Amino acid sequence: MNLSLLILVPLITALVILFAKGLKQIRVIGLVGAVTQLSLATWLLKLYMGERASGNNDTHLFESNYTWFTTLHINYHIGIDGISLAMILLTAVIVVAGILVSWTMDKLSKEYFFLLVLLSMGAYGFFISLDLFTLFFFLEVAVIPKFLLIGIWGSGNKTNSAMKLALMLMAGSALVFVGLMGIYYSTNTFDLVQITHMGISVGVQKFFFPFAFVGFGIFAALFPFHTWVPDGHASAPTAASMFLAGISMKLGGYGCLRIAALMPEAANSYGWIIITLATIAIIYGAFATMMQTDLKYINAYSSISHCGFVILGIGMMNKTAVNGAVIQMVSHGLMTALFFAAIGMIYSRTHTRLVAQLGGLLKVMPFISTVFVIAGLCSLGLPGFSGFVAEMTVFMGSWQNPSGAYRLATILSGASIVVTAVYILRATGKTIMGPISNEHALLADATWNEKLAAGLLITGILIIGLAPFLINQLIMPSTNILMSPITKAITLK
Amino acid sequence: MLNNIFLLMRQELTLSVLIFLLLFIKLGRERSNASILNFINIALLLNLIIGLLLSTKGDLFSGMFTTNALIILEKNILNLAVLIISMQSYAWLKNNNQVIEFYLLLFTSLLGMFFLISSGNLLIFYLGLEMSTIPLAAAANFDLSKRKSSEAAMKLILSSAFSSGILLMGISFLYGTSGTLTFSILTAHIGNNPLQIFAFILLVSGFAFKISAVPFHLWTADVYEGAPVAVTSFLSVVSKAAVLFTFVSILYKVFQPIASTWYLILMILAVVTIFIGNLFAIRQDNFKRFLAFSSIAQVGFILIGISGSSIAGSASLIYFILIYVFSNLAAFGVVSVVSALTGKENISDFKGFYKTNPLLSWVLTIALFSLAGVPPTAGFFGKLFLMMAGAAKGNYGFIIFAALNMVISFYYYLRVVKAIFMEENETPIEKISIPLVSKLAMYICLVGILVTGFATIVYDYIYSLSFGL
Amino acid sequence: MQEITLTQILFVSTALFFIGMYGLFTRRNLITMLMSIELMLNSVNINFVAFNKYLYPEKLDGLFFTLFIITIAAAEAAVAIAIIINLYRSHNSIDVDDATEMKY
Amino acid sequence: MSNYLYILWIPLLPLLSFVILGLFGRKYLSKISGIMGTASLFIATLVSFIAANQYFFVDGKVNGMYQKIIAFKYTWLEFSPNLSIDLGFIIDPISVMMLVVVSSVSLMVHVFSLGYMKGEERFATYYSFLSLFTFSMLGLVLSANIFQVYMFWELVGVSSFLLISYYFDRPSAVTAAKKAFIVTRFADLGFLIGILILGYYGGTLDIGLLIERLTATQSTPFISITSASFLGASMLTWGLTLIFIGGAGKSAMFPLHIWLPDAMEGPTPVSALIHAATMVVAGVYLVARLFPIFSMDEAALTIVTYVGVFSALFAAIIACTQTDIKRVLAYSTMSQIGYMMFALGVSKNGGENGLGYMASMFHLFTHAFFKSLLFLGAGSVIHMVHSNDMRDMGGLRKLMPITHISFLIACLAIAGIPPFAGFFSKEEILMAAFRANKIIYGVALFTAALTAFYMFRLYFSIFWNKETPIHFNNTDTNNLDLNVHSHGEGPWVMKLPLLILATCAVGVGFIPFSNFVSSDGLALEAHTDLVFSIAPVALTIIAILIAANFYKKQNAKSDKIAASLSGLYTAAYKKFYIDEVYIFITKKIIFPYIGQPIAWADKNIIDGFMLLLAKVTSNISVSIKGLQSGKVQNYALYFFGGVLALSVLFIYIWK
Repeated sequence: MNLSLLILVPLITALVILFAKGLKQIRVIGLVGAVTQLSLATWLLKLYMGERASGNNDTHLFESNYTWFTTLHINYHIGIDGISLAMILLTAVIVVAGILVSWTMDKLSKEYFFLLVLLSMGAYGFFISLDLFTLFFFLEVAVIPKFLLIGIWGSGNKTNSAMKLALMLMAGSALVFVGLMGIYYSTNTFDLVQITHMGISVGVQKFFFPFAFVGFGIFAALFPFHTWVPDGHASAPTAASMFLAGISMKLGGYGCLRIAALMPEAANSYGWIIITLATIAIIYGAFATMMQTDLKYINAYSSISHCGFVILGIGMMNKTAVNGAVIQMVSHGLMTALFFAAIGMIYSRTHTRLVAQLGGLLKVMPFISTVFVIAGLCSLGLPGFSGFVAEMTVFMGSWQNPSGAYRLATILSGASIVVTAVYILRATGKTIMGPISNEHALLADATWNEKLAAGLLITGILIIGLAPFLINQLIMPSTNILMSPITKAITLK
Repeated sequence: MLNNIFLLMRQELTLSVLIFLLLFIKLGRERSNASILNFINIALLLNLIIGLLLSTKGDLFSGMFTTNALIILEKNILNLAVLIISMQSYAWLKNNNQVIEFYLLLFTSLLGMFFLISSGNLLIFYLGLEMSTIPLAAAANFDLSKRKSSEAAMKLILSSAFSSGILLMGISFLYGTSGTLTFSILTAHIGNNPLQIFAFILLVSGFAFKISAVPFHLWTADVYEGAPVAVTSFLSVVSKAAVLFTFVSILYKVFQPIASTWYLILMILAVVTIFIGNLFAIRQDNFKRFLAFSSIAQVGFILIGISGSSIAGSASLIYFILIYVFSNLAAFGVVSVVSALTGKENISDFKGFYKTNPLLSWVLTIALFSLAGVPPTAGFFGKLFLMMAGAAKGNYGFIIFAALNMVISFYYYLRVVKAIFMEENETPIEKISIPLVSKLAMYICLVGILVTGFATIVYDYIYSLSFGL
Repeated sequence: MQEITLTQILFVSTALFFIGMYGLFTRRNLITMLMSIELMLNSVNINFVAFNKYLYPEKLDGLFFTLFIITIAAAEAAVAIAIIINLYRSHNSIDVDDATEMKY
Repeated sequence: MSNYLYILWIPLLPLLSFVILGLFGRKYLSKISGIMGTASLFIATLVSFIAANQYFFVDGKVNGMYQKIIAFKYTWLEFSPNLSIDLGFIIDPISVMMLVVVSSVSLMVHVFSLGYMKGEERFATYYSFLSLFTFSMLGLVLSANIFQVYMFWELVGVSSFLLISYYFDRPSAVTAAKKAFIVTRFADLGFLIGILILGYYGGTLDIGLLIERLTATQSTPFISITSASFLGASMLTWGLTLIFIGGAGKSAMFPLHIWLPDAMEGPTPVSALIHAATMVVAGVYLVARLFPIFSMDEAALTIVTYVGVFSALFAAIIACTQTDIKRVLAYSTMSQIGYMMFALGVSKNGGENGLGYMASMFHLFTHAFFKSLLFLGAGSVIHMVHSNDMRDMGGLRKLMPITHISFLIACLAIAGIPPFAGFFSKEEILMAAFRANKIIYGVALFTAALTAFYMFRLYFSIFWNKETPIHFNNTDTNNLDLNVHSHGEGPWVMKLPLLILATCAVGVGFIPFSNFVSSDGLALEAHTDLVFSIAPVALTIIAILIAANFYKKQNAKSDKIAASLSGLYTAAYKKFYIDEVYIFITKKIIFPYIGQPIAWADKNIIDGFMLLLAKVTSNISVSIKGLQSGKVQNYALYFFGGVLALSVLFIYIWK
């Protein structure tokens, strides 16, 4: 199948939305587009597994490569491996859910849905592109919609949050750009595949790796460049927060992974820094979360902590850990989207997100409360949910690294699961359980679209959590292909 | 020989014919502004088409006037820009009783630029330069009643006279050291001797003044603010473009022997320009002033591209300027419409603009994004290619600096977007009915912004022509 | 008496140039500033003529350039003075310090 | 090897009922949900009995030795080619034994709850949670892969959380649930790291393989894990200790026991199931499961021993002072588990030395029955009196005869009076302790006496002592449901379990346990020589008499004693202030000195730095605005300055 469809469908959806009239039409169009995309993605998954089953061991499948700017060696080169396919599926699911939860967005709905779809298009393009320039292009395509979504439809101190987010992400992409320049002028191409074959001289790697990695790291809330995360997520409208945490942060993680795979020696020699930062992010994020009083801030900070695991896994540079990192990306995407959805539902009813003002919601809105609890349990890594699978894989992988310092990092990050338990249970205990306040005593439970959205995300979480071998089948071959030359290269050195 | 002249100089000739026609119309009986304006716009369109017809190369007047495909393309870009400007200033000129004078000034200066671009000799170069500047000084004063307008004109004429003095000094030293004024011969005599370096620096400063690179930029903001919007956009796009074209061709052709020197000079200028431009742009509230500083910062990026001193360098320059024409003119177009119909020129007036004028808001926003270099607008590609051309020299500290400055520039562009979309305003600009022509111009710009980037043919075409440089 | 060397002439022209520049920097009256700019241009003229005569007497490039400079300087002066007059209309003064409305 | 695949049904049935009840119970089948849950569990119990029968009496034994059978195995999550979580079911003596215990006790509780939880609003939810718990517990005992143990371990923890916080609108219940979960989670961290260590050196997560590799003294894994050392202790010690910490957390060993008493906030049947019979012994089970490895490392075993014995004594002392009957039972549970632990600790692997192991398992087995009996009894008492406090009770023996009798039997059993079940198991434990270490033996003996004392203190003050004027004294119940509940002791569904369990409490002691369960799968003949049992039994009887003397009739003796050793008494009454220590650490240290600073730093330092960048930039831009002075002469000046600077640079500096 031609992967460009993955970009075309959102594009067409967006254009049709531009000519639609009224919220009713717009949201239906948006939903149709999103569902089409989701079914496309699932079909793609089927094809992909088929190919692999039939013994196709290429790194990337469904490749197609068109020249874009001849003289600058810029190609429109697309293709997927297991990792990107997982990301695409994640994106598709979250988009559907996001459109469902913003079903009643009546303020400037046309622009709203348009931007949502545009954002998703950026993500799809990012995940399928095998050409660094295209990658970068789509990375930046995804930035502006966030700015507008937060700034126009947000809540609280929205403009500042939007500005901060946009600027920090732009700084990130500027750093990425510097890194790309370095790669480009040392290999004279942007093509990921070719570069991987050529390899980059260690000197160049040493100089440019930090730029590219930190650049993507900013997207992935790498400590200490994470400060856009809390405000951004907190101010964003529900769907936007879902997209931010569920999709946009994954762009960063995915980018970090690709960069690390492109520059293995550098990644290895800077590994201790990466891992230190990741560990700090995990612990620090967890403790910071413990102190938050606003549900959205709680989730935002916990995202910092969870994305730390992604970085940790990548920093460890071995198959298992990287595998874990990828699973963690997917899992965190679904989980945090679910969490934000639940928070959004609660907020839209109670008009407060402050833990202190909530309580006993389980009495009046059992469904939403259950969703909330499930998200929480997933986030504290309970078996049966995706979080457990991901985190355990990361632990296992990073423990395989015999160096004492890395072990210490693993233990410390492991300790975060206790803190996670603390803050999740505190939030749950205060909001879902306990006595209910009178003004909330008559609130209604979720509507069909919200139920559908939550159900979709929960299904994803459960599929990973109950049958991790499925996602492993998808991801592991690719991570092996990705990492095996690298481990060689490192050991050679 | 004669038809050869008609062939090679056709753009200049059509323009001159147009100028004379305007003079006759002026002498003739009164006509309604609308008809005049329509006539002029159509004439400009024809002019553009004639330019596009076919591309030839050759020299005239013993190499004083040279032209080739690239130069013709550059002139066409200028024609296009002028066409767009004149369409946009429709609303402003419609009830102005000196339309023809205005166009006379504009066209004369444009004609000067044509000569400037295709000058093969320092003399023609000088003549073209002055011919393009002096009318603009007069045009800057076009709002005779406005205090600011005359102040702007005064500042422009004085500083440009001063700069041309310096420039001439440089030329005279070049002449003194080489004994010739013809570029093709001059190259052979260019060496690293101090006097020539000095002369070169004087020459560069003259250019830097015209393209308003720091520290020769100080006139820019004031003039942009004081002059009528149409003139401002002409200054900021057309004259800048023309001088840049010439600058690049002179650098690459004439001063190739001392490339290492001018690479350094350009780097210094670029760094200072980007930085100062950004820092000043952050603070501005007057829209034209804001655009002035932002365009200064843009020039900094252009200098980075030029410093690549390669085909890619000049190609990316021309490509960027084409895009810059669209984006900057789109922005100016909105401003000119708004200021012509409401007299409001401050960013703070644009708060809540989206509620009243969604179309204009989107045009302005997209234009600003393109200026900021955000995909999928063409500005992204333009800026990126400039940076890539600059990075080719392998001076990465420079690129890092520029990349980080992009963030600052991003901040002030977003500031405007923020004002338009996210901020409340008790007295927003009321709904504006845009004249059809101006609307058309805006659409042209939009299409340009959205298409030029993806249409690789544009870049490849320019690149292929750049060999002829 | 021995004849004047190029250096001496250049010295004169340079002096003239900087006198003009000094005038431009210090004088407050716009007309005077304009005149100082003319001085600078004239020093350039001297340069051209001198170079032409001393170094490249076989061609006349320098001289022609001088003629053009003079012409254009005249045009420039005309426009400048027109502008100054207009400035006077609006500001009632031709002191450069009164025309500093736009700044920062 | 015969096919045991059908035991899949044992965990699957509860799982099914969990899913069904969880999804539809609340809306559609809240009436029959209890029946459904009970029925499914009943089948599960039957199956587990069948399995037990097949294993022990049909084909489990191959030439006199019980085999480890892997019923089935599926690679669930592959970390790396050799490290993977395989969902597998292992069948060996202890797992089968646990199957029987868990399923039957759980069944009892299900039945009991039919009456006890009648009319609850979230009846279906309650049953779905119960099923979830049962499922995870069964999964835990069947696990063949250490990581699988960990998974079910967590699931057990969460279902316990859900059940404790069943009365979710009671803040105390929520807090208790949180406490339980977090404390055990903290312990689980140890477990996890232990797993990582063992897995890394053993190169596998499969328990069987792990044992194989880490018990063969010549094998490379064993050598590497013993040679590698950290802070003076070998990695083996570290791994095992950490795993033991995990176990201690679940089994409420000192100092991780603090959650257990509070957990009594949950419904009483839940306490009977989770916090008496099944989940709390998971720790013991875990140690037993890995016992061969433990037996390779003296240090780890010593830790197990001392923690166990100390917890036993510590809990017993506290139990003597508590007045909330459920808390008394909770502490007694903790104490009994202490017994099991140190029994394991003093044991060796294989043959006669394996006595401690066997004894521990035996005690686990018997304890499950009489302790759940005690809880259920207490449950029906509370159900009637509507109070947990023994001071509100007394003389209930007339009002609720069946409860009374069964409770008495349970007390005798736990006190270790022959011929009740507790006697046999406790004898074995004491024997093992006696052989291994006299001091331990002494402490154990003393604890046994204490046990008898506080149990009978409880017994007498509930059923004898003063007459509770129950018809009039209804401080915390309104007349209506007093009338509903006060006559009789609830419906048959509540009495039946008591009777069944009582018979078990009498009977199970006679099972020749040592023939079935032993450390190495070989039977060892039980030895209960009367000479040895004289001392403990005598002590116990004395303790019972003292208790009778104090509490049979209402009198002030006990208070006098309490007063006489006031310091110790209050300390014990306040549970030796362990809770306070924890609260101090969390509330006074972690929150203010770690959490808040970090939150502050994030707002002010890190975010502040970003803001600072912006501020600095804008400040610079303000400070240099003078450049644009508006004076055209300055412009020219700067122009010339620029020219000059460039010229100087390029003519004089960089020639």
